[in-house]
Amino acid sequence: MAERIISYAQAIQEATAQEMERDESVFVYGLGVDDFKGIYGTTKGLLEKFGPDRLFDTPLSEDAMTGLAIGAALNGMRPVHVHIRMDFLLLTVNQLFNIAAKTSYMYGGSLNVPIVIRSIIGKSWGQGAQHSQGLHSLFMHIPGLKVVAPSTPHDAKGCLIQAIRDNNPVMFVEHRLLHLFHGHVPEESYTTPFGKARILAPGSDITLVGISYMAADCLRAKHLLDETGIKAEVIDPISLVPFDWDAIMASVRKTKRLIVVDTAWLCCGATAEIISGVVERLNPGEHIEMKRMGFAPTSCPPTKVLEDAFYPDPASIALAAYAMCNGGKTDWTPTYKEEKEIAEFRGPF
Amino acid sequence: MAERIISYAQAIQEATAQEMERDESVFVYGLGVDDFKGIYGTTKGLLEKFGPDRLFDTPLSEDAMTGLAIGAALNGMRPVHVHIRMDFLLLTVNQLFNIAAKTSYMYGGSLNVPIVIRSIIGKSWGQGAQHSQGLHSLFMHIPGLKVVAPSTPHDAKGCLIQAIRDNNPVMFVEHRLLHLFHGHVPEESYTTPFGKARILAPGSDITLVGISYMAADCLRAKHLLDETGIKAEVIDPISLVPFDWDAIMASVRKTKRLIVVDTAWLCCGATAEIISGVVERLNPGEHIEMKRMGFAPTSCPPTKVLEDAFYPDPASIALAAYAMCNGGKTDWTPTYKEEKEIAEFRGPF
Amino acid sequence: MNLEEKLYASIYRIRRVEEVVCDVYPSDKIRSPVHLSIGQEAVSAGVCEALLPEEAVYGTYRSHATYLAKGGDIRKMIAELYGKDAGCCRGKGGSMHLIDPAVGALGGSAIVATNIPHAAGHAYADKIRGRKRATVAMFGDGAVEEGVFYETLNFAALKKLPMIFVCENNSYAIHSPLLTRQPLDNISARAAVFGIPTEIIDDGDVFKIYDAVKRAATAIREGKPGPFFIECKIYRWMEHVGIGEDWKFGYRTRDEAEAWLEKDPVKVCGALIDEKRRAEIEKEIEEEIRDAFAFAESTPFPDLKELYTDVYKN
Amino acid sequence: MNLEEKLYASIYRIRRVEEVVCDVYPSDKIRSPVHLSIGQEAVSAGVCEALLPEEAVYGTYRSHATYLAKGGDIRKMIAELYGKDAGCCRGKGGSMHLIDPAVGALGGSAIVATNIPHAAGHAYADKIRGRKRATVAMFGDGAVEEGVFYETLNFAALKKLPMIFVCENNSYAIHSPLLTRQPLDNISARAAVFGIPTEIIDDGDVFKIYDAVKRAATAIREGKPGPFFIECKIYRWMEHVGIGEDWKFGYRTRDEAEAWLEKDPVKVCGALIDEKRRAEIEKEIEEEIRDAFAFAESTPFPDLKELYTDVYKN
Ligand SMILES: Cc1ncc(C[n+]2csc(CCOP(=O)(O)OP(=O)(O)O)c2C)c(N)n1
Ligand SMILES: Cc1ncc(C[n+]2csc(CCOP(=O)(O)OP(=O)(O)O)c2C)c(N)n1
Ligand SMILES: [Mg+2]
Ligand SMILES: [Mg+2]
Repeated sequence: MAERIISYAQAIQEATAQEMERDESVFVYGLGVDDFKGIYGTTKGLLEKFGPDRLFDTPLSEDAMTGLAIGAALNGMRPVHVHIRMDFLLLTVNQLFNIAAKTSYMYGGSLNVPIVIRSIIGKSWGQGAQHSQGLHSLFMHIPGLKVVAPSTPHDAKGCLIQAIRDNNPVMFVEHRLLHLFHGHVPEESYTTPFGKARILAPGSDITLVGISYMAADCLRAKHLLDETGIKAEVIDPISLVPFDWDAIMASVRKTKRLIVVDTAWLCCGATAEIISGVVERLNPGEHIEMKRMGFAPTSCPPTKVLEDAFYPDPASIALAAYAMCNGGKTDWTPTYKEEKEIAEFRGPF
Repeated sequence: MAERIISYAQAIQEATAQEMERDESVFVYGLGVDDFKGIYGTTKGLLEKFGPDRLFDTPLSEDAMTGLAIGAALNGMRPVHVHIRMDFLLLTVNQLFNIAAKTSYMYGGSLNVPIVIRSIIGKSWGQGAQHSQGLHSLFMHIPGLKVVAPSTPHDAKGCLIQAIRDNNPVMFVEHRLLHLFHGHVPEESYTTPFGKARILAPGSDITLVGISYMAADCLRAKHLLDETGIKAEVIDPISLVPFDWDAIMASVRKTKRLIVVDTAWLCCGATAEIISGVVERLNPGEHIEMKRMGFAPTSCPPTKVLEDAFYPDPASIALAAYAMCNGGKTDWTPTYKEEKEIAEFRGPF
Repeated sequence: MNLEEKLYASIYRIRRVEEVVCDVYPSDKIRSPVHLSIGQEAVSAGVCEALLPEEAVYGTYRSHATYLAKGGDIRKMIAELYGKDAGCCRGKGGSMHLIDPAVGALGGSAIVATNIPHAAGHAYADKIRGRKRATVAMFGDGAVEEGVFYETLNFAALKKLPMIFVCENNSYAIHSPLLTRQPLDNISARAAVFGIPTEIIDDGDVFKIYDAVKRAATAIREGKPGPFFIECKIYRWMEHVGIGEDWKFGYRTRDEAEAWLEKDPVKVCGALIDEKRRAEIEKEIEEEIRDAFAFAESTPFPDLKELYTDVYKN
Repeated sequence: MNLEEKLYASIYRIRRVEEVVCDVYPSDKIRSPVHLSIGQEAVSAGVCEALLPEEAVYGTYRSHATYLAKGGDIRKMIAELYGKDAGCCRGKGGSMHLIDPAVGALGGSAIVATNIPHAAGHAYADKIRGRKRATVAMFGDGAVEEGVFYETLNFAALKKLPMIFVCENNSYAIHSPLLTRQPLDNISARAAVFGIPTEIIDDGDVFKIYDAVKRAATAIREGKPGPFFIECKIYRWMEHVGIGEDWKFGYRTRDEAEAWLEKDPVKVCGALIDEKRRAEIEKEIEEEIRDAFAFAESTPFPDLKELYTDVYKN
């Protein structure tokens, strides 16, 4: 059978449409979901198909609109709330952390809140400090929330369907540049289970764990490393909460080396969690070399010279891996060309 | 000279009064700061002394009231915004993370936001899911914020004065039960520098790092451990951002063992950060045994049987330390009596 | 029971449960901060009596009254206050989080104003599913200072949601009088400006409250567009949290309270009912309460392993 | 310059700077999302001209116009758009964050409505320090849907803050018309209900805007209690973000725009000025602009080590 190739954005749209079709309790809303841009195409066509009750734009009221999801969920619905930038979610965390995350526990299991929060991390073209944040670790910190960040079109579709069917609040993290990626996506409905990592490419010398868009950059780093003879294993955790510790532990026990790369800050970030989690799981005497990479510890600057240095990229990841495999040596320069999705990005924002 | 013993709450009040006296640009506000309870006494007497312009109650509008601090700071003031529960800060993070943390960087250093956010972690007497959270790690994640959590009356005073004088947004974390603690506090004004940890008690077998109230519990654990012959070194980091890596590294290089205890969740928490930070700083071949402790990965249940199990306490810390020093053995039961400040706590809430 | 009797029973039940809570509290068996509604019973009673069992009310941390008035299971309530496994939240909620979904007693959040948009979401679901029933958000005069209140008014008016906003205006947020927090005492006007029909009941009359809610709920059940806004002025007799009175602290005076104390809903409403009938009602309720506290005393605490259950729903 | 000339110069400068931005944009030298104010110039011009240099205006991400109108350094502005070290934010801000503290051009936040309470805080500081001067918060018709808007109105009215709220109502938030987001087109009424004096300028007349702000600011400078609220209806000619027109996308029609296009502030205001004088003004501004872009082209990018500076202020 010929592979069916669609984009990450289309995969999201397809997953949404299929779930809305399957289950009348699913509705989708958020600023701009019904306009002609349709959140980079991810919500296009849904208004025509499902009508304005189930696909609607909102006022600029992120706090109340998040409470809306919770109340609707308590009344039998499965809302999907879409945010075109993760930065705006800081207006939603009172409802998400204090209510949604705690509802099942605080009411002794008698209520639950099946909601999906889709949120997109911005990057490139001078998005600047307030349109570029990857804030998923904040959500990982709070028990009661699930957090997923698939990196491939295939897993985007499967994870979103899984998220909508999940009986708990799920933070669904997308990356603006991933939307442009294409890949094989089956047409029929399927779910990608939470808590299962995916080995994107096998290797024996070092484990590269990349979160969201960084999974793609880790794969590219692996290719850059080829000329050095270093065989990197690249893992996409897909789901951050719950997390597939078995997959990561099996890999690092094989490679003895781990670099975790995030599209977010390091301090108290997902990278810190993964490194600590590995430390906790090591047997006495077991030793793994580990490193984390992510945003520079600054706000994101828009000017390109600084913006480029703010982010990890395939070259910096490859170089870090090379150094780790060669006792700290950095006598190699990966030949790296800026990736197409960045070089060509000019919006829409 | 006789030691001057006052409570942690009094130390906060004294620091505030002295700074308000010294600097006209300091003002203090927040829900309930001017009432007869005065935030557990920490704001008592300030209204009488400094008048209602500089000490005022607010509407229930945490978001705007946080923006107020930022605007006032941009106009030359040094606001101190007080929150009786850290849980309420989830309404303030849009302003704090998107604006306050980024102002200096985003405007190229031409503006800065000298504000202090005082927030109190609740505990005991069935506070429940929404009045008990320690959310400091969320603040640690965002570059541009400083985060301090002193555990002694002495450092509470010195840190608060330092925080008020700092030119950046500072999250000042207090713990409800620490307010009841007494200790030596000089009457004159002084500052406790950020980024310097304090060794509360020296030891050679294991390093216990306790954050906020957990510093006190680590000290108690150390005393429980005495009968086993294990000598624990207890460290209060005081300041979480910036962090005193030198002090922690020196201690763990001596003891080769580390337990980090937080009054917060573990996942992407301060404990994860500290463990990852140690991992990053280890030399090749260096090995430290490490563990983290904190809230159970659940919401906080109010019923006492479960609430007691939700928190680490001196006994569980001591037992973990014993096990770590004895190859995992748990053949010892610390004799532990519930601490006075918990056993006797009945509000005010 | 006729309406007078029902309302009286509801008011009396709330009053007496909370009085017994006060009696028990010094024993430390109830280890949870309690926010009492003594003096304010008419609001919950009037509102909830006007609703159908399948209509939901989203209450606050001052959750005893709405829970009871909406018909919440009293045994489960007291067991919850005692932190017992048989509690309505299995000991994981506490006084501020009482709910009974079976009778539409929802809400119960210790973060002020968070429940307001929940009612809107609940109502939105009803609206798009074609269910003609009312959902109520209850909140205090302090809650209206939170931005989410206005955001919800705006959305509810925009979408003509089948919901009723009920502001329980007791003039205080903890120890702060309304006019130290708001420039004008005109909460209803701030709803009206969104095009929402509003009504003020300024004397705590349970019948007026009942009528207002009933009218709004009936309109909604008939498919007329919502939302509605009802402001009930009322007075809290006890301290904000805890079981004591607090006149001595000076933030409000006993004088100011006098008019309200005279309007004691238990007396006013009780006076409308034949004495014999009233005694029967009271006796029955006393029996319910005794039974509930006895149940709470004897039923077990949760097992330690319950700490880890209910974080996620399968 | 007389008032007409000053206002015209301000409007013309904004228009022409943004037109040149559009010209340059395809070269990829400006790598920052731009939100243009073409068509809306009268609001920033009228507001800022009525203020003293030491009075602050807190603008939005649509920050070119307020920055320029308030007298922000034009070289630093263009250098910032080019991401250069000499930019007003040293390349770390970008188009959405233009500020010039020296002339009170503040704000510039890409998170809608966040700037509103900043103006209140600024004004609060002035009030308690006894400084009699006005502070302005500027925001769109979308921003008023955020709860923080109402929270700030409430606080400002409560404390009688010396500030002016200016709503730049262009009827759209991105592609959403006002009445799809709000039940009524009555933003000012929602401020008035807090007891705030309001005024609506519904035709984009720069003199009316100037007058209204001037009156409010004068009252404040005379020590009269604030705040004031001014709603300016206006129309955005270009797409929400970017340099194109967007009639073809159908969310709004060219027809709807016609009336506004006729009121082109450059033409309307320009017509009031003697032709020769106008040519002089324009020439001077063209020279300013040419100089600023030339400066931006030639001045260097920040050094790589600048990535790590400015996170904290010593
Ligand atoms: C968001 C938030 N801010 C502050 C508090 C602290 N707090 C608890 S109750 C209360 C007063 C609320 O007043 P009101 O809404 O009038 O209700 P009442 O207590 O009078 O019934 C406050 C400020 C809180 N729980 N949540
Ligand atoms: C809190 C927040 N929510 C959403 C957005 C996305 N967004 C950017 S501009 C905008 C529209 C704002 O409309 P309005 O306030 O009318 O200003 P205008 O763009 O018309 O000048 C939106 C929704 C944002 N930047 N911040
Ligand atoms: Mg009240
Ligand atoms: Mg607009």
